[in-house]
Amino acid sequence: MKSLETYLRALRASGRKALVPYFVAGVTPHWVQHVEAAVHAGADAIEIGIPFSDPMMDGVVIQEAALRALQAGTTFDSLCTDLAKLSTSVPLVAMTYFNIFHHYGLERSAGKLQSSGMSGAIVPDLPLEEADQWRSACAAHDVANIFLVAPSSPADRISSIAKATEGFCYASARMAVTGKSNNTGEGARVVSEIRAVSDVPTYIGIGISTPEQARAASSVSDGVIVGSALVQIILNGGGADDVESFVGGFRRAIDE
Amino acid sequence: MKSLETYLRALRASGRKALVPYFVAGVTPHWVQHVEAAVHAGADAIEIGIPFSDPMMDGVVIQEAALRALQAGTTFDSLCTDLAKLSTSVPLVAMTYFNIFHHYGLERSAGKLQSSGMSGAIVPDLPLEEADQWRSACAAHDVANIFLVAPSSPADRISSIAKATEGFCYASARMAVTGKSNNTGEGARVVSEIRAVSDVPTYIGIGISTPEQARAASSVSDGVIVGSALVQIILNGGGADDVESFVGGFRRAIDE
Amino acid sequence: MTDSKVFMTPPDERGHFGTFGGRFVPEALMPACLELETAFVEAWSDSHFTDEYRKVLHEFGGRPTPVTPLHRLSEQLGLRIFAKREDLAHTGSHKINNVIGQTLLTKRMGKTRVIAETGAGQHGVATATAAARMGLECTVYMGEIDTERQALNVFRMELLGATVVPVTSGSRTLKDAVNEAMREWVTCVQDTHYCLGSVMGPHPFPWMVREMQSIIGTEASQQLQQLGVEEPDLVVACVGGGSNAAGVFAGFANSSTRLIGIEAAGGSAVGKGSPGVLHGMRSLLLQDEFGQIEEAFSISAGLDYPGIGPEHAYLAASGRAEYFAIGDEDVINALQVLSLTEGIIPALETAHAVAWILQEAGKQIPLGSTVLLNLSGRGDKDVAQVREILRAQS
Amino acid sequence: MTDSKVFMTPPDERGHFGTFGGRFVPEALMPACLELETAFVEAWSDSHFTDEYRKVLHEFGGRPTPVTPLHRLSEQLGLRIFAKREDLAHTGSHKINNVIGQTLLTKRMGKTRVIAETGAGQHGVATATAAARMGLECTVYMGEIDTERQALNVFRMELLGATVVPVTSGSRTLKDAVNEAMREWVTCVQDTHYCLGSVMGPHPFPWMVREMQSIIGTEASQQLQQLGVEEPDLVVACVGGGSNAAGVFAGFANSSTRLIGIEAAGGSAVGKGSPGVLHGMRSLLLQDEFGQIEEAFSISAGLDYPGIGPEHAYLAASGRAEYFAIGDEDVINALQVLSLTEGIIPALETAHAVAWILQEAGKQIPLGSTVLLNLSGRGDKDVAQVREILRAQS
Ligand SMILES: Cc1ncc(COP(=O)(O)O)c(C=O)c1O
Ligand SMILES: Cc1ncc(COP(=O)(O)O)c(C=O)c1O
Repeated sequence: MKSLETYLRALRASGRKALVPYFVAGVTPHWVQHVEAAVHAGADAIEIGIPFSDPMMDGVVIQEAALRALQAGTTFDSLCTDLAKLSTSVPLVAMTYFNIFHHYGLERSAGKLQSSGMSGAIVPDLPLEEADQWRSACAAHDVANIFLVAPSSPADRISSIAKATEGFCYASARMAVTGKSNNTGEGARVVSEIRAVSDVPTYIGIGISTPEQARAASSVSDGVIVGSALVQIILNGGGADDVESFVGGFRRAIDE
Repeated sequence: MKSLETYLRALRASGRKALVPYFVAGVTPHWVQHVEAAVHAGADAIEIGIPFSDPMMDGVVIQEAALRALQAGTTFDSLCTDLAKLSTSVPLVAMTYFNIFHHYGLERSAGKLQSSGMSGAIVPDLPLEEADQWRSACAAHDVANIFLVAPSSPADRISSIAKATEGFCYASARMAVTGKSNNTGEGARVVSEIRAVSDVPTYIGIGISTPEQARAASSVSDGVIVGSALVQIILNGGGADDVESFVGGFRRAIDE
Repeated sequence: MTDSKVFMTPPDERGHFGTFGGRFVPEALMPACLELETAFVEAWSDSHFTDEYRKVLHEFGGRPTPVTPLHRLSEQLGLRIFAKREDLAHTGSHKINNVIGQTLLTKRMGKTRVIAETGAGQHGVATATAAARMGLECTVYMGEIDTERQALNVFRMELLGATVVPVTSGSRTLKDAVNEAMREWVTCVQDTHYCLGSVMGPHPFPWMVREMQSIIGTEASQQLQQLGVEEPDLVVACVGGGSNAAGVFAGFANSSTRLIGIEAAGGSAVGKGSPGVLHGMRSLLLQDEFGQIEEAFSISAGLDYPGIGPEHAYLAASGRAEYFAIGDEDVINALQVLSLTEGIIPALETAHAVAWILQEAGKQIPLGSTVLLNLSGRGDKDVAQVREILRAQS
Repeated sequence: MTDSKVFMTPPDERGHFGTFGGRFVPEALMPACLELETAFVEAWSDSHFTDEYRKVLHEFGGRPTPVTPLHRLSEQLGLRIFAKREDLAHTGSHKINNVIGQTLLTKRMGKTRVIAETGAGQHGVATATAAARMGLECTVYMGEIDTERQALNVFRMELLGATVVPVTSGSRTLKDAVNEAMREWVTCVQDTHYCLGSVMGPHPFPWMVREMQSIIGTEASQQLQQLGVEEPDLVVACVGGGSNAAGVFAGFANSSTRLIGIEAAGGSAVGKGSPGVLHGMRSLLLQDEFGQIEEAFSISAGLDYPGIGPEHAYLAASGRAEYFAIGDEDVINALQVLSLTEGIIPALETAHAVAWILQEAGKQIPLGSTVLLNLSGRGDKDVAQVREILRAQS
């Protein structure tokens, strides 16, 4: 079992619901401080978005953040260098599109993740069927491969994915790209289908944008991922304080 | 034999070369005075252009004059009324496109020409093959039908046309619509071909714009028709004096 | 079918269809018209020529064009409508059929150059196209106003190697372009053929152009039979000069099919015209009380002609074909309806025929009738104009 | 032909052509891709479906399009050139073949709506056209910059009943329109088919679109045989995503004909790209040193794509097909030459293939060779642009 999964299973065993905020690396010069603020406010793990020019699974907010990060010159290497400044005990999980790793080299990418303190990776455009090579590259570097399950996934696929995912299983609440939503989604159903075939920790993401949504989602799962709503704050010029109070609000709602 | 032809044969017999200026009826309010001035300066017959919206055989000068005449409200009836003011002994020959007569009624048109003192008609878009009805209408009203021969007419057509034409035969000097030209044209050849088959008076027209051209053309024919060059003077604002001196110049050149 | 008369046969030897047609041209052009007549009669009965004509139409022109069942519109209207797809012919309309025939004939006559008139530019582009393909020089006369309105078509013709001459006389539109082409033809008739664009002008043009367009009707009648339609109840075509209508009618002239020509209300020579002589022919013309020719006004440049081909005047007089007019206001709607229901944006000209079908379904066209629409051209040339009109309305 | 390998057969069961292709999509779309694959495989082996597909292509789409011998150009260059005339297909390019197939499949899958991406608008207009004909709803994603540059095509799509959504993300051009269409597809995949416009995207699109375009090559090979050409020496086609090239290549893949794809110099994924993953496929892509996708720049919007279909990447790698690039400066000249000598104004995309033939006659193309040019589309959509360019030059 990869270290990430060991950690997250232990977290679940402790009775704590996981709160996983998402940041786009490099979107501001001080983005690492935002990560620290989130940890300080009670995040259990952090998703580090590596910006890509063509973020097919992302809505306008994360698109915009990725564009700004790229325009600021962010690269896989540069953000890894930035991460060296980060001192935190919570796990970091990379999130990006497959071309970034494909181009950097799979073996080399996995090594880089590991050496930069990222113990997992979410690659939304890399489905199970195409993931063999990447998985073996990760195997050598203790990088957990986190797969998504969608509301449209049929039972047989859910079963394969739940078996293959490492660290946790990402349950998409909605048939939509990342972004805010008022719709409560189908997270509960997706989680129960995953749980029927696997005991891997299962977190709900896609469209969780308010503490209330996070509370509801975490009550039926092992944790929640909060992306666009947080990234929006940073796009609006919010600093570490704003991040801390935003994440803190989610923490309190989940823990209530 | 129509009176026009009797007159023109007599003119030829007298040794005089015919000078036939062309006017667009109604182009100015005083156009009839221009006709009188031409007669005064030695014209032997006058072509009266009845303006038509689509003068297919005319160049820009006569097109423009016809347009002005139409805009001034000139109609077949109105120009006939104007002609009542004209007192002259020389013959008048109408020149227009077939639709004017077709629309007015053939019988009625021929009668109108006769009653307005026009003893001949040139209809350039009415070839021999289509002329039967018009010819019989004219027969009843002593209107001579004047046909054109073109440089492109083959011998058999020249022969038929020369036999059918009444009053005179119009020999086109050039393969072109009306208008000035520097090119001397093929008038001499056309005339000689007509003369080979008929003794009808034969006048050269199309492109005769200077006294020198007129002298040369009349030396090989029985007369000349002068159109665009004269109409241009009137378009330029010339009055009866200008017409008189212009026509006078041609008269002298021909008579030299 | 009216008694035992046979329709759409050759005209009499001087080019008359009943009292219409004929050859009203200056003597200077008579020899050329006679030469053309002889050349056409010979060529048209020479299988080398007609084979070559059909081959070029096939290989270059895209013939046969299909007949498309208009399923959705048929269902909406309670008719069985088929469209003969001249919009799919090269250059986007039936005009190519005629110009391929005439340019081949030009070469056969040993001439090296063609001239043509054009209104919006369709016939000009088609002529320039065929001339390029045949290696002929080409000059196109176009009213100055039209050269401005249709600057892109001027550029198309130039790309194809043609010289476009803006005509500044008269109303500076199509009618004057014909006058000017005739005037110029006089000066160059020895090496130049005048490639007239519709079933109009002096004999043999109305007959020759009809023959060169009759492939539309010949194909359509066979294609309908293959689709199980022995004889359509109606054939509907728009009428400017009348070449696409004549072409499609020719396939059905001696059947019991009703032949319907649709004119633009502002250019309705049958509806509002009277007999007259213009552009070398006796036909029905828009003219004022003094016999001066009036300008036509239509939203569609291709129907903006104050006359109609003489054979149509004859077909109307004899009752064999019927002619109706459609106003500009119904044309845009018809264009939208055909686009939306069938995925075909028709030319504005064609949209007149569509509009009549929309208007008369269940009235003059009994429900259940089988209708052949001649889809004379595509609307690509018109979309900018339609957009402006719809914008102005909204 | 390279050894005994057989080309242009189906990809492996997960959609790979050699190391290219595959299916790199979000899990949310996997079920739709699998459903589509199943539906396509079933339909394509069901003669009811393929008969209907061919019937609509014939009756509505204008197929077969002819093969035109380019006599005058052939003589000038010392070659024997034939053109497969996709410019004569409905909507003016080969794009209609694919959309007719996909919209029929949409109905077969019980879906009621299609979405599509478009660059300049050709695929968008074709999709809107087929959707209108089939009675499907249609939404087209188009980069905001392209909606401004190609406002008339936006209007055409709207006339045809489609909703056009300007895409404001990224470079606001074609690449982003694909991203956006994918994003939207996630939300509506149950009742909506994504009608992709070229041999790109996730499996089964590259294969399915190639199959739906292969009618070009199938027809052309038969037509050439009827013209006495057993096998052309070369087949030349322009390559954007690669659908017209794939379609025509398919008719000659297992002959000894040289297959030549011509890319725009500014969008040359084979010449300047490297392997990568985008839009659901592994293929050759223009990308920077960090794996960020670069924008393509070409005078012709249809070649303005930073990738190429995965099967082309495979054909290039295996040596079966060769790919060359042509710069903007040679494209206008080629468009002019074809217009002047043959009376066909080609699309700017197609003009790339023409330019290569002009450039290589007597060099890479030995004199006397028989060449099939795939004339993928007509230039009407481009004349305004060409006019501006020529004006600016003079
Ligand atoms: C598409 C189309 N249809 C019809 C016409 C009218 O011409 P005709 O009546 O000769 O067919 C034109 C003329 O330009 C045209 O472009
Ligand atoms: C006429 C034409 N040719 C070629 C292309 C390029 O596409 P593909 O490479 O898929 O054929 C396009 C795309 O719009 C096109 O319109």
